[in-house]
Amino acid sequence: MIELAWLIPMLPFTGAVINGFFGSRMPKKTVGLIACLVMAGAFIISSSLFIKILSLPVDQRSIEVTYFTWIASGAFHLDIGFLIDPLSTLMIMVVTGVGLLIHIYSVGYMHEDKGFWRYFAYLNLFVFFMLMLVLGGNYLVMFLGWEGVGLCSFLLIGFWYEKKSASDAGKKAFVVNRIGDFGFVLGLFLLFWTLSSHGVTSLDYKTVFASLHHIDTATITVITLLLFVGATGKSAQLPLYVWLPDAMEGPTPVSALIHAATMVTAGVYMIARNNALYAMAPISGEVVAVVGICTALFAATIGLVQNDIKKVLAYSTVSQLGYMFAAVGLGAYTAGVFHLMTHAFFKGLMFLGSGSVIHAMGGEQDMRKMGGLHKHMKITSVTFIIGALAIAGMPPFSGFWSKDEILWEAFEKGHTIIWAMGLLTAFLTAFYMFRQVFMTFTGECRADRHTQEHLHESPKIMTVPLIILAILAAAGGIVGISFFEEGTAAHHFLSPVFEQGGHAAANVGGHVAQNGEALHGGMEAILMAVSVAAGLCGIFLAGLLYYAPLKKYAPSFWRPEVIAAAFKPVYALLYNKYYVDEMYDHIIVNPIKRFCGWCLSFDLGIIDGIVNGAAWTTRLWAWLLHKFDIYIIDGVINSAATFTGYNSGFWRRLQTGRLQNYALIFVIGLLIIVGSALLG
Amino acid sequence: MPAGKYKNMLTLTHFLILSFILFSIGVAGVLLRRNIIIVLMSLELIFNSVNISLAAFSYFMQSLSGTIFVIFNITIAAAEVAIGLAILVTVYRRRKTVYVDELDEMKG
Amino acid sequence: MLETLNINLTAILPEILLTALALCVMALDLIMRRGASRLVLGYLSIIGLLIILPVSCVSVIDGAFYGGMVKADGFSAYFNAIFIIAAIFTILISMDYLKRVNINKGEYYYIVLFATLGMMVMAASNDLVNLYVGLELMALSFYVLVAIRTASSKSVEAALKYFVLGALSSGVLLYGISFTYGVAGTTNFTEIAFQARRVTILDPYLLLAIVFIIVGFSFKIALFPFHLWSPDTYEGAPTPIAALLSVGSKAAAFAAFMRVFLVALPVYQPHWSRIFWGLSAATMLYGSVVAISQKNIVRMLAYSSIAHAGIIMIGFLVTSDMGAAGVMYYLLVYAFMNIGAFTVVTLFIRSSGRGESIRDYRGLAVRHPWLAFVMSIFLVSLAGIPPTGGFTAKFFILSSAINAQYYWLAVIGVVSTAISLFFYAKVIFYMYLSEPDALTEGTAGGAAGGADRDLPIMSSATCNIVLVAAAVGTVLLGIYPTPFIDMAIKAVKPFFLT
Amino acid sequence: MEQIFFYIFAILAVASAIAVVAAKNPVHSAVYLIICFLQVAALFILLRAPFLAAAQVFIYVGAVMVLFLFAVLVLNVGKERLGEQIHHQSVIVIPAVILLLLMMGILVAKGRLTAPMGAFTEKALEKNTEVIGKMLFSKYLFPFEVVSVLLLIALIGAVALVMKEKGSQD
Repeated sequence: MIELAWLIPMLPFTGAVINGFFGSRMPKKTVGLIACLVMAGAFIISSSLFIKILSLPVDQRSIEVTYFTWIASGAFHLDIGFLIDPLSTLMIMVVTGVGLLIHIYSVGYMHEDKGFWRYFAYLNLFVFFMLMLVLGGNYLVMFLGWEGVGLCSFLLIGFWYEKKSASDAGKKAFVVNRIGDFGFVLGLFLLFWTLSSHGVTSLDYKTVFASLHHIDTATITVITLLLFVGATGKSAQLPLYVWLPDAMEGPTPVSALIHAATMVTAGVYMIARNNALYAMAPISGEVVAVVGICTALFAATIGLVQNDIKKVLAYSTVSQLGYMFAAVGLGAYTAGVFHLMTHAFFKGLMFLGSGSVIHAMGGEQDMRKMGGLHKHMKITSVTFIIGALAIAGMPPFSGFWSKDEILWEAFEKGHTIIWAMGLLTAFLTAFYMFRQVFMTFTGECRADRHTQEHLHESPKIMTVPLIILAILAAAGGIVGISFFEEGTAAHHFLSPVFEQGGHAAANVGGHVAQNGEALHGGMEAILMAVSVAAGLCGIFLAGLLYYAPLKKYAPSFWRPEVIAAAFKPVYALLYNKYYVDEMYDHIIVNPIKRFCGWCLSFDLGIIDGIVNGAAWTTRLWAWLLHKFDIYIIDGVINSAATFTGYNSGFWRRLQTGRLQNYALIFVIGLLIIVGSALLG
Repeated sequence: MPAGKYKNMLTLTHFLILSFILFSIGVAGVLLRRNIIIVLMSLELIFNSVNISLAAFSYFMQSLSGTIFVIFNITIAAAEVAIGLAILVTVYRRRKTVYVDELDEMKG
Repeated sequence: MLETLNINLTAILPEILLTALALCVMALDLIMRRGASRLVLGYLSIIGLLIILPVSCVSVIDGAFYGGMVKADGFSAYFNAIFIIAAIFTILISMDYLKRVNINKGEYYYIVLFATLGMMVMAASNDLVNLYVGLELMALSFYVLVAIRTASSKSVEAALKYFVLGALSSGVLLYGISFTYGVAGTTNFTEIAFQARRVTILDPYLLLAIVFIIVGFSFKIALFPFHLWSPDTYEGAPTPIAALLSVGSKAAAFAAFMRVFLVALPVYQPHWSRIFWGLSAATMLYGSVVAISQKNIVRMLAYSSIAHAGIIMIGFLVTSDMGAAGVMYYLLVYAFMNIGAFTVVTLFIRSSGRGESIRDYRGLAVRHPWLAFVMSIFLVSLAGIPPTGGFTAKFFILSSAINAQYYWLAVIGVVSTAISLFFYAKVIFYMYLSEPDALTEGTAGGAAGGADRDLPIMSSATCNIVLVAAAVGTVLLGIYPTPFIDMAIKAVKPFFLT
Repeated sequence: MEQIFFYIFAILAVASAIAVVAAKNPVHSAVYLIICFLQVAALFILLRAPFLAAAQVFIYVGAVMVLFLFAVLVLNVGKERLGEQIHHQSVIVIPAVILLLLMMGILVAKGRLTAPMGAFTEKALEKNTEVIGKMLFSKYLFPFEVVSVLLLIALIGAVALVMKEKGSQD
């Protein structure tokens, strides 16, 4: 099975090529069939690979497969190859599995779009790059995937480029990600530089991890922080999260696949993959954890007041990603990756569910205009509620297990503040998720009559993936827990990958680790109860506000309008997303725009400026002389007329012959070089 | 320095100084004059200054490579003038001007 | 003197064949009827070049020939391959382009061949005289080619600017050459190197010589601040010629740089590499920053080409076999990706002058998915994103800089690459994420616009060949660079033996 | 004696070069350029290079200058007014050129000839035409051939540019 690993990314790639080149001439059915078939193929191979890995003894589960030498020069050597280990197989399972379901769903969702073939070409291409990212056996293959998924993401966000907001969102995602990627590249660069100065001329994970002892802690801290900058871009963390909410302009299945289930988790994967590096840089780990948990709380508060069905989900994604970062930052890689997986299930499900709703509502995304949809679309409603229960951390749904694992790890490692913030976030999450559920599916429908008449359940091709995902979201945790829970067989599944990382993380939190041992057992159950209680509390409060049968029990001040009015400044702040976009506009975007405007006139401005300045001085001087002349000869009377005439001539002359300006710059350049050579 | 052998007190430096003075005058002409024809003439001055220094080196080092290089230079310069004037004629036909600074359709 | 002549026709076989080919094309042009289509000359040139390409790759002989003037080593063979590939592509695009702008001049084809000959002479030369003669052959041919659209006022303006500045730079270069001769007493690279090892101190003459030679060639490479001609010239010149200028002329000047500085003057590396350091850093940053604000696609590519030259410079100035090989490999990749991009640009050119704006690329993905796709490959490669050749090439150059401990230069290279992504991505966004402009559809052009509406974006067979070949080359060099980089390393090994 | 001649020729050359750049009338510039070229030819004689002197006179004065004068007359460029002849960047150009002069002056003044002497005695140099001929066709054969191609290009190129294409609108 290992031999077929190359097929996993290549199948989607083939699909992308076929659909990209011939898709415009093929019927939509064929396009959809090809796209789904390649995904199914990739999924089948991934599953068998997964089973194969499971069947191997624990210490043989990390397999390097090399296909061919990519770059080799002198001592330097770089292969195109995969690293197949528990982490990467788990990731490809998620990518191909969820990817397959979303592809199938998309066939129904996009069936009326004229860019049908284009959509599937991009989507397949995205899966290809994502698989390269997670399968790659060295940093450059990961970088290839990293850049590739970004590109596809921008193309898909701006898929409906007729909408200006969509193409703007694509551009925004690009620009924000550039900042992150720049950090990522610098990090890789620094790693390569440091290693090469110690004679390590390879970027394979295994070689790099084995030679980390060459690098001092300060350098590795810088490297890991730079890599994390990349992760904040790709995985939408503070302060670079701003692109993700806007990315909801893309088709909803894209939001489900790229901006919930897979690509945005690439940052988490990257840190988990580099656990050996982060283990050596405790400060970076702390930074990751703090940024993660702050993002989680921050995004959750924004999510409280959003009215766009997809925006709520977007902020919840940012928030959940924050959880994952908090986990991996604390060294709880297993918990982080576990949450990554369950999140892929329930958030994928909820996005697809919201897609189904939007589909039924004829494109309407404002929850204030929805309501009572449960009557019309039972499957969507039930599956969506399952997703919401999962994300709210209700047992026995999947989110409960993974979220609880993270909170427990935080508590156990002595990071009580992080635990508390996580708990608060869990409460807020439950609240805004059920606010969404109640606003959308219960009560009276607030849509206009025309829309109401057209309300319908989505076709089977869309509901079947929903049902499968709902099963996964419900049961994924129980199945998963047997894989991930400490002390069970599954703990062994991922732990070999994180051995080094877990080791060092234990050192970091060493002083409390002993306490943790003692607390284990009883404490865990208490914490579990507390977090479930927080979730229930959130659901209940949301119900009091938005669920009609409960509303009548609510005290008079407990109404959305009243609360909003009472806390007007806070409400406005949240509603406007803390004005972060506006702030960025003022602090960064506008100055850059001004800078670009300045760049536009750079050639004209600077170079001309020097020359024209000189010309201007000459002319001024000549003009003064001339003036003087006129004054002597013709007197004051004529001077006004002469002035204007001369002025126009002066402006015409400002359009100097560029050729000689060029020659002048040429000579000045020569002079500078001669001068510097003379002095140096 | 072969100056001792040659009774006259002309040294290499004499020629080189003359050469770079002519070079600078040529550069000044290229930078200053608006008339393309005179710009082209100034370019010829630059080539001549190079020829002087090459010939001087050649003489003071008693080697002939420099002299031969000068022959190549003269030939190539003549060819360049032919092309330059041809371009000038096309420019004049199209733009009806021989002033360099009136040719600024492209910029930025 | 006569006994060391070492005449060997095999050593200069590619040059001889190319001259013969050019003369044949010329003769055919003269005997053809005046109004007859000159396309056949293009086909003849391509067939000839396709024969010469393998010949030039295999005719590698050790030693210097014709009185030490000419080398036929792996280095010149590698560069010859670059030149010939560039020339083939250029002629293929030109056949379409000349139809488009309504020019039926047979001279065009064989002057391109002569320009290629000049580049080959430069890359093969082992003597300053030969180098200069080759340079002038190339330069004169380009002056004519840039001006060949005599009916276009931009074309003649571009030619004049290029000519005057080119002649000025030739003068400066010659001045440098004359002082090199004055210092070493010879113009032969091997002998200069011998002489330099004897003296090793940098006397003022040599300082002057080095600076003037650097400036002279920097003009051809378009390094800041000697780059000013290039955006104007690229814009005004026939687009295929701009492509050849940006690839061929640049590569030839790099070959010359490497011959002069790595073979003849390696002793003074600490002195000249400092100058190149500054030029390279300034060029990278300037090129990529100014390109952002360009509205005309040709000018944008011109500035991008300036930025690339700065990065290529790094590989040269670090003076290692890996760096030098990186330069050659980069130039090879550059030939594919840049000519590819220029080919797409050529398809947009209309006689009315519209189609040069980046805005005209809006919505291309919908109207012409194939063109948009290949253009994206070229742009992605130019931006240095894997898995394309542009990435591997940049990777080689930057890692050679790290190996040679030019850390800051490498960092500047990365920064410049990061900046450059913005303007490449701008085009990709316009193609994929923007609605087609009403203007580009020709509706606002009125009656006059209607006539050339259909002409521009119809890709011809010749252009498609170039697009496919360039795209395949770009991707292939990105995925499987090893043999090409090995060849380059083998070719430059002799430079670093002493 | 030679020194006196050198100074005469050099001063004349510099003066006429300045005159080329400064003259108002392009025809005058051309004449000054001829004078300058002749001085350079004379300097070649001082440098024992009679062949070069001859080539200088034939090619430059004979061919190049005729081309120039021809161009001046064809394009019918007359005398210019003072304001029109000089480019406005003179404020920068003149200091830049003076700086250039200074820098090159420093370098040239500090430099000394260090290269090994060549094989040619003064006597051989005086009758060097024969040697030059031999060298051109032996050691310099390859560049010589390339130059012949280059001249061909110049010829064709000039014709291609200047000749009006049949049917074109200008």
